[in-house]
Amino acid sequence: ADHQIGALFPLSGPNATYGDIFMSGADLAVDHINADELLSGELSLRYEDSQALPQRAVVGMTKLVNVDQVPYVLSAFTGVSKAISTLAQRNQVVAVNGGGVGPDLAQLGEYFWNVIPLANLEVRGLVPYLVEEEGLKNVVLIYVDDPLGQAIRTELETELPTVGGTLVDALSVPTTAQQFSGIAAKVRAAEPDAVYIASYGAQQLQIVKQLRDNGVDAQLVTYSGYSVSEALALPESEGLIYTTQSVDYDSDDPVTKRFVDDYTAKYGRAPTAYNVNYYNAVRLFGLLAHALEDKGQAVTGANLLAERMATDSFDLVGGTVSFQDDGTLVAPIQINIVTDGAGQPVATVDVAD
Amino acid sequence: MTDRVVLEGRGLVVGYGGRPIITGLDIALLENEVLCLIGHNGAGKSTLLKTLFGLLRPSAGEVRVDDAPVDDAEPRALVAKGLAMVPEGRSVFPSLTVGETLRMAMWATGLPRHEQRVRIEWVLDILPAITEFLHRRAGTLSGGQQQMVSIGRALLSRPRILLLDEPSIGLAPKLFQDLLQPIRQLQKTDGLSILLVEQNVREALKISDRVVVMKSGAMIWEGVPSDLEDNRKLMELY
Amino acid sequence: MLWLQLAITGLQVGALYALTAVGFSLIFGCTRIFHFAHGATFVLAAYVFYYVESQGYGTAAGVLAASVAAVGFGVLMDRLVYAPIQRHEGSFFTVFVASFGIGIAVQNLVGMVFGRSFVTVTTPLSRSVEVLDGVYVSPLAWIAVACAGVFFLGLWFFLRRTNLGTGLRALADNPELIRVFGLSPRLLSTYAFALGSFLVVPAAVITGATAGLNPALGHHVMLISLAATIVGGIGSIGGALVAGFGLGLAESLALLQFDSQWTEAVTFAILFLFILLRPSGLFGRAATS
Amino acid sequence: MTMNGARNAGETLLEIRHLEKRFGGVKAVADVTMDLRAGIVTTLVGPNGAGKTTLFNLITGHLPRSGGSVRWLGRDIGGLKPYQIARLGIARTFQDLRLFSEMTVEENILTVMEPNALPFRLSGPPLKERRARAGHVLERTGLADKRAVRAMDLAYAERKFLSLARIMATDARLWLLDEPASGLDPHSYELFLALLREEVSAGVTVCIIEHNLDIVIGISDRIAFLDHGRLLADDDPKTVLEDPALAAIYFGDRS
Amino acid sequence: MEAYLLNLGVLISLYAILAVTLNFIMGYAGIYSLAHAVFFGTGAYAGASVALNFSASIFVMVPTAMLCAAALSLLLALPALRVRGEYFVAASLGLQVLAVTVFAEWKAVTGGIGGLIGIPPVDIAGFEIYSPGSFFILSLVTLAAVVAITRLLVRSSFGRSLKAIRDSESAALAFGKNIALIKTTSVVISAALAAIAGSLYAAYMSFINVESFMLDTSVLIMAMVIIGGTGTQLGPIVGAALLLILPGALSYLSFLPQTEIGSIQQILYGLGMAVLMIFRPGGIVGRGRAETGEGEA
Ligand SMILES: Nc1ncnc2c1ncn2[C@@H]1O[C@H](COP(=O)(O)OP(=O)(O)OP(=O)(O)O)[C@@H](O)[C@H]1O
Ligand SMILES: Nc1ncnc2c1ncn2[C@@H]1O[C@H](COP(=O)(O)OP(=O)(O)OP(=O)(O)O)[C@@H](O)[C@H]1O
Ligand SMILES: CC(C)C[C@H](N)C(=O)O
Ligand SMILES: [Mg+2]
Ligand SMILES: [Mg+2]
Repeated sequence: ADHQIGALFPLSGPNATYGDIFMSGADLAVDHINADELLSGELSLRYEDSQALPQRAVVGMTKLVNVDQVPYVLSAFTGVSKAISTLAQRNQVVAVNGGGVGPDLAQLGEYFWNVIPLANLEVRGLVPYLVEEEGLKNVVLIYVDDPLGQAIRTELETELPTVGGTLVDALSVPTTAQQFSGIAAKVRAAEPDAVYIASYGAQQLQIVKQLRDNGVDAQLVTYSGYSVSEALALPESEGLIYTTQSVDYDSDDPVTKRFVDDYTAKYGRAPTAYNVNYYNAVRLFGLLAHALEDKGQAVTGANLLAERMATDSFDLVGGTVSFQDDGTLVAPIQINIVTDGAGQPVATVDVAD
Repeated sequence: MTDRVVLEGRGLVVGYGGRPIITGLDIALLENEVLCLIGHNGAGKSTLLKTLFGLLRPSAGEVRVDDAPVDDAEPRALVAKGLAMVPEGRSVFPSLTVGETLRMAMWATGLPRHEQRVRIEWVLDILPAITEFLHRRAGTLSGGQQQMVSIGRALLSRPRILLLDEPSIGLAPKLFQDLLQPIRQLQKTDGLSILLVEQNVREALKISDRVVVMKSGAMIWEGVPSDLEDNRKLMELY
Repeated sequence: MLWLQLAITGLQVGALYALTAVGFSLIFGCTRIFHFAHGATFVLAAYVFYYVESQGYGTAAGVLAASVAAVGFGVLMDRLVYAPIQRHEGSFFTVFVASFGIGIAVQNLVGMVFGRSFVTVTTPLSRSVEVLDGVYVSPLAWIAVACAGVFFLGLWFFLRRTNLGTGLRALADNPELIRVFGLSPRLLSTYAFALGSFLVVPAAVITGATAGLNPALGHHVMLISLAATIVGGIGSIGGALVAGFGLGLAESLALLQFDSQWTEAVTFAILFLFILLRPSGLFGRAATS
Repeated sequence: MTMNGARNAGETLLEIRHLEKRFGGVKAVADVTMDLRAGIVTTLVGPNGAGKTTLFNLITGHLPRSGGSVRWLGRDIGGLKPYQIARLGIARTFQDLRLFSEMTVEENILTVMEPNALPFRLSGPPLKERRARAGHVLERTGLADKRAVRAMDLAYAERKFLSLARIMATDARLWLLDEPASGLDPHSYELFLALLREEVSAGVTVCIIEHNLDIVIGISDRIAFLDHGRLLADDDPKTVLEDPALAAIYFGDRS
Repeated sequence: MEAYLLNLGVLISLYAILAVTLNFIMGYAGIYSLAHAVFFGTGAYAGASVALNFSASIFVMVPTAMLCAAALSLLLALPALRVRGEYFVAASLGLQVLAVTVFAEWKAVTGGIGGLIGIPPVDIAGFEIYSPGSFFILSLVTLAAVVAITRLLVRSSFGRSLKAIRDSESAALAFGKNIALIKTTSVVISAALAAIAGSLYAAYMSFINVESFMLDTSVLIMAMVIIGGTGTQLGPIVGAALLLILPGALSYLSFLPQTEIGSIQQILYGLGMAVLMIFRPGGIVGRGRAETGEGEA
């Protein structure tokens, strides 16, 4: 039978760039699964526009669950994921996140899975490097006032003191803010060694540019949301430090190789972690559904969950991985510095606990 | 008064939203005459005036000036042909000062600047009361004061043809007389033709050369004022 | 020194607000059209400038193109959207809803054409220099304030001293009477839109260089313009200017006390209080019956 | 009590003392002292801008006073809100009518009989009675067959009559009429006068602003003359009309 | 498909309640509020908080929501009494923006941007209503009740007072209308009824956050009223249906490229709004013959 799964991505609005990136990974996986005839029928992906906004996502999720009746939904963004998790649990539909990094995404119930290491890992990997290797002790945080930003704030508050750093000030900005010259003034007044920026989309670029324009010359630091080409290409990004999950693109493992080759061929650029994650999310469905079909079981959310629990490990891009009990994958964290408009890895930290 | 027709409506049919108010009416204003148009409330007098001035478009018939049809029957074109109108009610811009109102009216005439100043002086001569409130916003004037401004403004373009819609409404009797006198004077000296709509028949007839009575969108009587002097005739018509 | 820095920042932001607000105030004051798509004009002008400039045609060409786009859009809105609605005697709110709809459409169209991500006009003028100890001002801030002053004086002179200006003010009172005077209210309305739309260009260009652009920028700009128009007093261009600066300052200085999420609320609390306590605005006339 | 010449008037309804209103520098009403007595028709005349409408606005509370006092049956009504003054029994019309233009003719009448502000009836006659009374008023003003027409769709004269009908439907004892007959054709204002006479003989007290001398002469018991906000005369019609000074500023040449 | 229609039916009914209640003050009292989403939101947050912390019974949740919104609506009544026209619109807009900030920042109650998660379904005498089918019936019945209430009010002497104030405040004053009281009452009633829609919405979606109660929503509700026909009984309901079906229908334009579909939907939606206004400025239902006073509530 043919299979359909859903995806809640921002297809319009200020975060639409992410939608494009996520889609490219997911679509490639669908191509591969169909080419391999991994499933008995054709696999297709139904997109709903979330605009990265929780409420819109809930409307889209309702439609995917009730009308399209998909068993499996790709999710992104912390706020969106938290909002739809109730519907996922209530309707026994699996939701898989490959972009949102709020640490509370690990606690959204058994139907909510993450194929991305969450921000607690990113912060835990970064903070010792920052304080101990670079000697940047006093940090000011600028964070978007949403679940992601709040999560990062909490992480920094707990992690910094453990290695002798201080969170000097935490300045929140509303999700729609565009004007940060005032914020820059407050940052300067706090005289930090480093400024951690926890935002995403167009806003994080605006923050970086306006900080630099308004006389802030402290080290800028951020998390994986910055790993999009337009952000790295911004002249003001030069020298910025950001974390991502670490993926070994040069691995000889056939899944990774095929992904990297085909991705580069199809889109004319090298893949990033986000592409990997959504490729993996779709591939995971393919593997689980394939196993269910083999056993003659229906491909429902409940069966997919049961099958995942029963499976030890999966061959995904980046290697063979296994899920933790809370439905989350872990990966090593890599620290990058922006040089000449691209990220250069400077360190890799294994933070799994 | 001459026999030359300066403004004419031929076979006019006018209405609002499909409902005809004026049903096939002919009217002619002669050079240098005061033609008084009277009739019941709702007879269609204001509607007729608006049509002649291009504010409303007739569904049939035509408006002619100097015996030639007006193609572009917008007020703008008619003003250029020497028409001016004082509409019913308070027709001033409340937030402009009286001076600005007059200047704006001048602007519409497209005259050169020095000529404009002369014109304004001229109007202030005719209506000296305006001078007192030249710098006040028209909105704070009383009804009568506004009416004065409205008439003064219409005279600014030195029209050949003046359409007046019930100028007496809300005016003190003395003031109304005072207003009519200079207009009457202009008619004599400048050869102005006037189409006057009035409810205040007694005062209006004093200065009119000819009277037309309208009823339900049609003309029912035409004659000279003396014929109406005897009130019974008038009562009959109403 | 933080307060001084914030005050200067507030002045720069305020100058941009003042410019857009004066344009909106002019259009609204003269035509009573609630031109919510004024925000869209802003975005359009900013992106056109960005595009032309980034193609290497230079700043002057960019400003010219942005002006053409802004004026063209404003005039088209007037002719194609508002004129038909007014012909059917649509109310204030009919116009508002139509305008809001166009605003949504333009925002998304800009996103499709120019890309939805953040872009910025790069110029050394946006770099702040330290003028006092710890106080930074970018050259663009001076330019913004100067623009606001120059444009305002020009507009003020125009409205008070020229016939067209008087005509625009008359338009606000009674369009039908304009016809009786032998003028065309439609033409005057077009002038109001052309002029009001043109006034966003300097603000749009400067914003492109300081804050950077994204298609959703119009919304906030519009809200602020509206607030400034009301706080300044409807029909008072000077009021809009002062209020624009005032709101910029308030928004910036509010950071001394509040987190930045509250700054917009501060602006609108000021608006709300103004309406309650001084309904006619700073320089306007009575708003109550 | 009759119109024209009844000097044996009843109690004083309204006492106006040293009333004053300034608009910026302009004194629209200056030191006006006069009484309105039951059964008397007072006509308020005077040049445009004399302050007549302003005087009405001061009485009904639509404008705040700058000085002086107004008493209704001995009680100072200075600080009251317009709706409270209306409920005391003072009703008015407006120079520019201010009909409830999007409501039907009948609703215009009904609503003035229903001052209570609650979604349910607390006092006053039931709807059936109110409608009967509205019907009666509309009958008398010649609007009976227009009862379901919106006020804005009425012809000019009909609007004027509706404005009168609206005030007739109230229980007010004092009517303040601001140029109620202006612009009416002779036929209509005859009708209008007849109606007004009936009401006066039925007991309402009227103060009317009017410029049309035919009407002024046809109706007044007293004429109060206002100029530049000052009360220049307040006397019987003959005396006022024949005063040469007043003729020079107001009445003009009446030949 | 059926689920889709039922879901749409629920949303249409709930938005129709909002449109009908806005029309009550807009069409009859002339109070053009751009803050209706505030009362929708107040109802939703109040209802959700009660359901999350106390009881999901409709008889507890809905009245609490109504009370909260009614109390808050006094803030809207304040400018309504002082100013009219554009000034009031601006005041209501100010209130809307302030409310959005509060909704987004008062995290203890509203959950901030993250919203309130896991709101339990409504409970009517022990029955949990959450399936689209049964919820559709619930929302339809509620809509009918709200329509009946407003209809009764509009046709009573209270309705006439409202319309009189709308047409001429000074004349209404001159005929003894206590404008302050009447306007306040109408605003309070409208807000309280809108809060019903809010609390049901929260229960139905099981998740709410500030996005549902922003300026866009207020404008959307206003557009529903205007597109349907201001001051008519049926108009707001037709308007609500149309404006919710439109984007739904647009999502079936499946030939469009996936990456652009969101933008194209939004563009068509915005243009649709404008085009409707250009061609039907008086609304689809249009103002029929003014209804005569009948019945006393
Ligand atoms: N804008 C309009 N829309 C619809 N009907 C109108 C309009 N203006 C006037 N009418 C109607 O047309 C008819 C004639 O009106 P008009 O104003 O021409 O009469 P009139 O003779 O000037 O009366 P009056 O002496 O009262 O000024 C009236 O029945 C009036 O109700
Ligand atoms: N709101 C206002 N602001 C400033 N001045 C005003 C205002 N209202 C009236 N005036 C002025 O007060 C004076 C009296 O005006 P009012 O309207 O009472 O005159 P009136 O006697 O009714 O005249 P009319 O017969 O023309 O109606 C006038 O000079 C007028 O310009
Ligand atoms: C796609 C990412 C930018 C999402 C963001 N990191 C979040 O957690 O919300
Ligand atoms: Mg007329
Ligand atoms: Mg008066």
